Amino acid sequence: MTPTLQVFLIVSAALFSTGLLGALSRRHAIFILIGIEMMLAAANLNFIAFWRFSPQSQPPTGVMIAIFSIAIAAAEAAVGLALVIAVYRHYRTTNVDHLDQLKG
Amino acid sequence: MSKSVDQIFVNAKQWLLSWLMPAPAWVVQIVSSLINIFALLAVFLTLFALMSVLERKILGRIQNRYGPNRVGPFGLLQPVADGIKMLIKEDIVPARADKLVHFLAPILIAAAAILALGVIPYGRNMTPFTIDGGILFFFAVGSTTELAVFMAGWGSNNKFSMLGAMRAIAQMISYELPLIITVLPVVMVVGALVPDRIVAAQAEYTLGVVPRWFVFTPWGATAFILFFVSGLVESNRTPFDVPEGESEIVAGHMTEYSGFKYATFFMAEYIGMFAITGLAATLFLGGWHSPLSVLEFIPSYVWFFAKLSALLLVYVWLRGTLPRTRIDQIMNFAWKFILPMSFTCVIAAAVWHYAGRGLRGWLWSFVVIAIVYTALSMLLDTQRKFAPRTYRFAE
Amino acid sequence: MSSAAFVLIAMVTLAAALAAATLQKLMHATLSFAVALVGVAAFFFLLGAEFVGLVLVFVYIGAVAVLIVFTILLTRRDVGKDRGANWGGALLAVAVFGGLAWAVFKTQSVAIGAPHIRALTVKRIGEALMTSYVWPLQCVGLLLTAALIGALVLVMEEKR
Amino acid sequence: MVGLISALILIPLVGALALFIAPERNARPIALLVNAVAAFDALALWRHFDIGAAGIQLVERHAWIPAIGAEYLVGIDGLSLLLVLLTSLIIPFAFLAQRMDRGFCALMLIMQSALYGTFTAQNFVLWFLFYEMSLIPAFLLIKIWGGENRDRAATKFFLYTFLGSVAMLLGFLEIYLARGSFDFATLASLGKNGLLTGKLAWLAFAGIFLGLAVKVPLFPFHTWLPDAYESAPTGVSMVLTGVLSKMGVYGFARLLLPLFPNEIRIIGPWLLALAICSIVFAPLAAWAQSDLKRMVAYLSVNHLGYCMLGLFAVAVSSVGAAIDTQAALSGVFMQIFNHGITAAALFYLVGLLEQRRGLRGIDDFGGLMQRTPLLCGWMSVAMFSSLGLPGLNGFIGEFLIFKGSFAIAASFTAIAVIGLLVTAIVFVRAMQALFSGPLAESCNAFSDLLPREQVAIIPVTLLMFAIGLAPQFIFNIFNATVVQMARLFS
Amino acid sequence: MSRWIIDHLWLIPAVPFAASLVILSLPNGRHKSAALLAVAGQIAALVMSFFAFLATLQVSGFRAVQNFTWFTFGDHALRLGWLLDPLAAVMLIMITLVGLCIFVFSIGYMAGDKNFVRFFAYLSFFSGAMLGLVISNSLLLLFICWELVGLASYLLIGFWIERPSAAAAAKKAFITTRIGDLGFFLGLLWLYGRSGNLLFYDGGNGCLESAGLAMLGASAVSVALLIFCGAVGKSGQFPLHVWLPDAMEGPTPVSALIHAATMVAAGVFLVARVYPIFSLGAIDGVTSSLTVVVWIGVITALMAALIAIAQADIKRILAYSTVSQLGLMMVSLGVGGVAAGMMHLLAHGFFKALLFLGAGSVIHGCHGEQDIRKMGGLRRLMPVTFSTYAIGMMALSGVPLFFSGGWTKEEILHVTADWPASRLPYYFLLAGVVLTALYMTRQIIYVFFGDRRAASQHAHESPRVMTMPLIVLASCAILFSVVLTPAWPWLHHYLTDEPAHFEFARLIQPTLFLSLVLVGAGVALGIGMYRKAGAQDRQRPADTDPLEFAQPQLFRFLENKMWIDELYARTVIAFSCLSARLSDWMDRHFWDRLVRGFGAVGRLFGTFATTVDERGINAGVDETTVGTRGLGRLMSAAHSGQIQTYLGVIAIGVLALLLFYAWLA
Repeated sequence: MTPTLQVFLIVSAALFSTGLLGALSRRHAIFILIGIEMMLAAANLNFIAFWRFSPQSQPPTGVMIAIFSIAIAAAEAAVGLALVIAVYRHYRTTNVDHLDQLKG
Repeated sequence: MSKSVDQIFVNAKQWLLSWLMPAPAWVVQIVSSLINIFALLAVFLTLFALMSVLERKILGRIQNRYGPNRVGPFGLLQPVADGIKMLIKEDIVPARADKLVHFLAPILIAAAAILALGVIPYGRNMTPFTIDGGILFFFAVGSTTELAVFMAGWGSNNKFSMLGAMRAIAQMISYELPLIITVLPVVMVVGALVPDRIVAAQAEYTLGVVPRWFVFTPWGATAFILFFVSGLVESNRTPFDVPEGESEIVAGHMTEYSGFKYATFFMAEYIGMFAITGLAATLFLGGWHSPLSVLEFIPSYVWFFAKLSALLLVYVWLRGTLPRTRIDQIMNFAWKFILPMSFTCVIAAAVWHYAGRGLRGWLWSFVVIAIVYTALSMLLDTQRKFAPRTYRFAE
Repeated sequence: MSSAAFVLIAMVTLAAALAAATLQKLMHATLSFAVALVGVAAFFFLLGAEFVGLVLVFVYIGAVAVLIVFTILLTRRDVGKDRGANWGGALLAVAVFGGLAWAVFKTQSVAIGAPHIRALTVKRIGEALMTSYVWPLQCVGLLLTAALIGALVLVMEEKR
Repeated sequence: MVGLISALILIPLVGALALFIAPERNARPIALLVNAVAAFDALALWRHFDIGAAGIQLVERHAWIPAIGAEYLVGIDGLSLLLVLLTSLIIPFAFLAQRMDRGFCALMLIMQSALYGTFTAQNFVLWFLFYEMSLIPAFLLIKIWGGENRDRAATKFFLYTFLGSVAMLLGFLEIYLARGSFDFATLASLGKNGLLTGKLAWLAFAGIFLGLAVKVPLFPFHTWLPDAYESAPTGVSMVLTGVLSKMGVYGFARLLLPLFPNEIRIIGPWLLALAICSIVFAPLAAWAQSDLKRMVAYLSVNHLGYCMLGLFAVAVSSVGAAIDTQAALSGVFMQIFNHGITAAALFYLVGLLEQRRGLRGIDDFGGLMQRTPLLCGWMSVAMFSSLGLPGLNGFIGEFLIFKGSFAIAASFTAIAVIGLLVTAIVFVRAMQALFSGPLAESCNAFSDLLPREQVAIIPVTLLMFAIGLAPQFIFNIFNATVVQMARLFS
Repeated sequence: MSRWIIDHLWLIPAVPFAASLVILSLPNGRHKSAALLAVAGQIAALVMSFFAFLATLQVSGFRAVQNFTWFTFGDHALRLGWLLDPLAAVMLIMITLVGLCIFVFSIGYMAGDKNFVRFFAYLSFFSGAMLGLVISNSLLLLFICWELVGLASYLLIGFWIERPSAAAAAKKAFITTRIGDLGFFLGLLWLYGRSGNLLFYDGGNGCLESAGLAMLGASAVSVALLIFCGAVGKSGQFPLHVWLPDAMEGPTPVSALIHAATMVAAGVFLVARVYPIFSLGAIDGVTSSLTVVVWIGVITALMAALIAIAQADIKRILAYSTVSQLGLMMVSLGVGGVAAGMMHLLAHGFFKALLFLGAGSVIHGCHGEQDIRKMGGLRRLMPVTFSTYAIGMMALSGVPLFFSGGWTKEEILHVTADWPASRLPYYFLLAGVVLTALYMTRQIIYVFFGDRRAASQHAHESPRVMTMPLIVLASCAILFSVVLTPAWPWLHHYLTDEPAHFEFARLIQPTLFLSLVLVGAGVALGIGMYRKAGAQDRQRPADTDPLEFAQPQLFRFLENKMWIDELYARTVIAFSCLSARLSDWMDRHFWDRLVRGFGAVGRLFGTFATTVDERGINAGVDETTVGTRGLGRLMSAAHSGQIQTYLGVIAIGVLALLLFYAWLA
């Protein structure tokens, strides 16, 4: 028995939910970022799975999207973490509960 | 005759596997992998032992002393003695350390180093694991080293460890970029990420004499030098060993490690070095190909390890010769010189390709590199004149 | 694509992910996150997308995870313990999972086995990248450059 | 791929952006560099242009807004090429004229791009876009860097030309609604049999005529011009008179004449009368000016009046001999180019005087010849060129215009000759007041032409001589176009 | 050499042009090189002209044409050309010879001037343009050179730039001649339009050849008259003569070269050149255009001679005499004596240049003084100048037998007498002869005889570089008559393309005696009137002219040039200035105000629109805004800034969507 697409989707949904859990429940900005990255990874997993289980066509779109989304996620992480550092420098905290103002 | 000698290890493995004939395929696959792993470990742990003692002896020669010569003939059993000593030492873990992280760090680092060895072709048909993206695998695995080093530094909960880890990460990240970019031209020219294909691409001989190794093209030579320097940094060797600079921060991220964990770090460092040099040999020095077509009767793995040894010798030689650089110098060098130069290599390789891969391409890519090199050196020249140092108090 | 491997990887991945979401120590959570991503990469391998898996490891372990730990290091003063799960979040997460799982099970069209496919070589990916996807590729390149500069500007010392 | 023409339009724009990367003090050198590139491009254009072939060449066509028939359609014929070359010549000259900061340079470059666009666009929407695009930098340049009264002059200039443009736009919309095309070539082919009928035709004609007449400017729509030229900074005045005013003439030649041949034929005499008014009254008014810049500005109106005379004469000639129409058209094109360089040179020289003295009244100087012989010498050359002395460029164009229009509309032309006389009077008077007589106290400390000023003025002056003596190389540019256009009217 | 020069005719004007360019680029102090270059250029031109002249002698009725395309407009070529025929050849010789003398003279005269170099550059430029004018084979090329000599004249009149009067005179000259030139220009255009060819001779298609003339048809009169306008302006004919006397503000060599010998004669040359147009359709040698020429010439000749009597400036007298002589030539052309007119032109070129140079020498000797009333007694001090001046004076006065002017004047009187239309011009010319002798006698008495007065106290003879040209020109003025006499009228025949043969008997003719008498009468009258001029005589003060003493009204009238300048100032110029002011005023106040009126209408609309806007639309919008603001305040409560809340809301939204789809399914 080989796993079906369904199983992959369930795993991916679980991963996504876990990420959501992390993002929703933590108070630390870095944690939230980790959660978001996890959700992205889950989405990538979906893309790859769909590609694998779809009738093959040229070009491999799912893979491509995954590649691009990884690249974008890297950029996002870089900027996000830079923001965290900048915010930390300014407020001496990374607790998002305390960061609720638009005014610097 | 020479063919059978060349393939002796391959045939041996086949012979071993033939005992498993009735077993299902996945068992055969696992056994085959296990054989490969054991072979790798056996070879490289031996090499590590040999290397450690040889290095000390060569350094001794360079520094006008003997080096280890007490244990065994010519001191050759020194590593065995060291190993035993390390094993029986007490394993100290600091009280406030993050125990889990502290424990995992040496394992991760060693695992990464050993994994990286798996994709290098050691001889004809002697690649342990053939992956489509072999080179990428090498770097993907290699990049975990940074995390491991950080874990070591963090887990120790010691300021020296932390500083060392930070330095290590900073310089490893900085040099990982040129390391990868200098590989790019080779990948571009060959058109594959598979090490075997890269080696195969260097199989021919120009005029039957000069091997078509990439190091003999302008871009290849430049990339090779850059790759070599970056590799030096990646493996934290002198003159780029600031992360573990004994005189400043004791031993960097390894300060709080003792006994076998320390030995593991030590081993991982050497194995990482083997992996990098092995890759360098594969990428630029024609892998296991012989330098002259007449010498092809000598088995391929001999050639590979000969090249590996030669490069390792240079490592040792450099360690014996050069003083330690400052961290800011290392970083400046990376971002201001190495990186632009490695990009130039990519361009030069493209020029070489489109100019017909012949003499013309050779000249044009040489021109490109020369121009960029000149421009960079003019830009980076600080106009500082060097003069003999004058001593104010030590006369 | 064996089920055994799948189950193994799924367990490791989800466990690591859960740990990343709930562990109180930031460093541990980050490491778990790395493990979870290795798991995802393993999934990719399993699905025949080795290249993407390698890229994922390369980018996430080699870059993102390192960045995160660096950030942890730089904001160390604030790195105490964070609380684990709060109940509202957990509830919501479970609800989302429930909804998604329900949707997945409900959808008949996804209950399919894997077709036999041509191996996805790096060469194919490269060709696709350089032909059909050349514009996205350029855009991503631009984006990365912008992100690089942006990140640099953000973390530059504030003028006081 | 970006074609040569598109590159020409883009280069100044890119240059304008580039200005903001480099340090401020490098603005002008960069702008000049950009102009060197643009000039190179223009020369390449000249090289690739087939002088023997009529019609639009080097066409670049891309879909733009298909819904309203707008497309990106650029191409050149002889007239366009001539004006492109003129632009490439005048703008760097203007850049040499005065100190300018970054914004100034950038606006000039934008204006340059718009000018290139105007002269090469072959679709009305695109053309109009560029046409208006040139207006805004000019407005800002006058408004921000102008002399006294700049606010009023700039506003006047803007409103005036803008209203004209609106009228023109309405006219074209009318045409579009009736004919469904904005393409010049298509419309021109329809024009022969009447583009529109009845009152509509007259309305459209009036709208377009108004827009162009203001731009040229044609008497009595010219009153914005002296104010604008007077208060604009030297470099801008040079561009305004050297190139911007040619947009109107270009519009007449490219749009109005081919599109409305029948209407023009009917009211042609009245248009000729307006042109004559331009020719006669403008120099008379120039005579009465005491401000040098204003004087030159009025003479610009006069010179553009010659162009109008030639064009209208061509248009009214129902059975004109080919030689006459061709002469008039050639003359007009020649005059466009000549007036461009000559008037720009005059403004440049007046600018030099103003820089030295701080004033530019005709009575603020005296006896300059003793102090600054070179300046006076080159200025005299420019003035003689402007008054149409044979051997200099101005004569060729005027001679051909008069030759063509005299054969077609003798009486009008005969009156127009008065303009030549009065122009001469104005210039000779100016020369007398400025150069001769005892050296005025205030001019004692004047320096003669500095090397950098010589670098600017001498090439242009040599070009005047070159055209005056051997004009064939200019004629070659547009001869085929002239033959083609002349066929339209005979 | 002769063959070669025909093929390279353009070199003759090109050499002085080139010299001019080189001189212009010299630094200001290089006097010697400048002079050397200019003289060398002139000598080269002279030599080439001489060979060109020789070439024309080979065949009778010689005419060499070289046409070339200047430029092509549309698909038509505009062609220009060079022409060498006897008319051009004699002009070439005259211009280069006189020019050379004057160049040499100038070296002395202008020595010490700080703009010496520029002067020679201008002079060479003029020489080139003038030479180009005479050999052009196209009316357009002729016009171009015509304008260029005008430019040179302008530059040279205003040469002493710091003198306001010089600048004003230059301006006047330029504008006045330009008025004529514009007529010329129109005539040119007309001609071009009609005949389609501006080349004079073009293998049968030229505008002066039968085919071209046929196309001209009835418009020939208008064309001719328009062209004549140019000649009137350039040659200082009435009513455009006013600039020429003022032009004497320029340096004397300039006056000699440009405003006496060559440029002003260009008008006469022009008429002679396009004579076929003037005489087209002539009945008995009379056409309406030629009649106009005659009468203009008569008026000019007589008027100028009268004015000359009352002038005090040595150069102005000569200037008016030039005007008068040019009028004479015009009459000659008008009555059909082209050859006679041209001969007089040539002779006049020599002796008038001589006179002017003599005057220059006198002025030089008197340290810049030009008023004849302040001179006197220079006969002893400046013997060379005196003798040469006297020769010039006699030539001008038309003393027969030995002086070239006498023979040519004789010839003119001859043809005028034969004019079928009217005898009146003949009588007027006879009066002119008397007047000429009179004012020349007056001048010479004032300058050279009598006592020394203020300016001549320290006078001295000029240096050899100035006297040599005088001697050369004086000998020319005498020797030239060899080819002019009725006994062997070689020049006449050369110009009119008839074989010449010697016949001594024709030397003495009845009219010769008549002119002898008239000239004698003029001289006698002069001596009688002015014998005591400059000295105290009866009740007349020393500084009062005898004529002024006798007829103050008449003298005032003549002295002020018949008030013509004032007339122009009150009428033409005042009108022009007025119209200029009017144009300016119209521009500022009428047209501009008209436009602003339109603007006001627009503003009215604007006001209306504003009202509608504010009262109608804005109010409604305001209310909407208030409502929106309230809603916004309500909603803003949800924006807590807690990103996790947002995230949660998003998750809830996802769930809601899922539920929605579930419900749909």
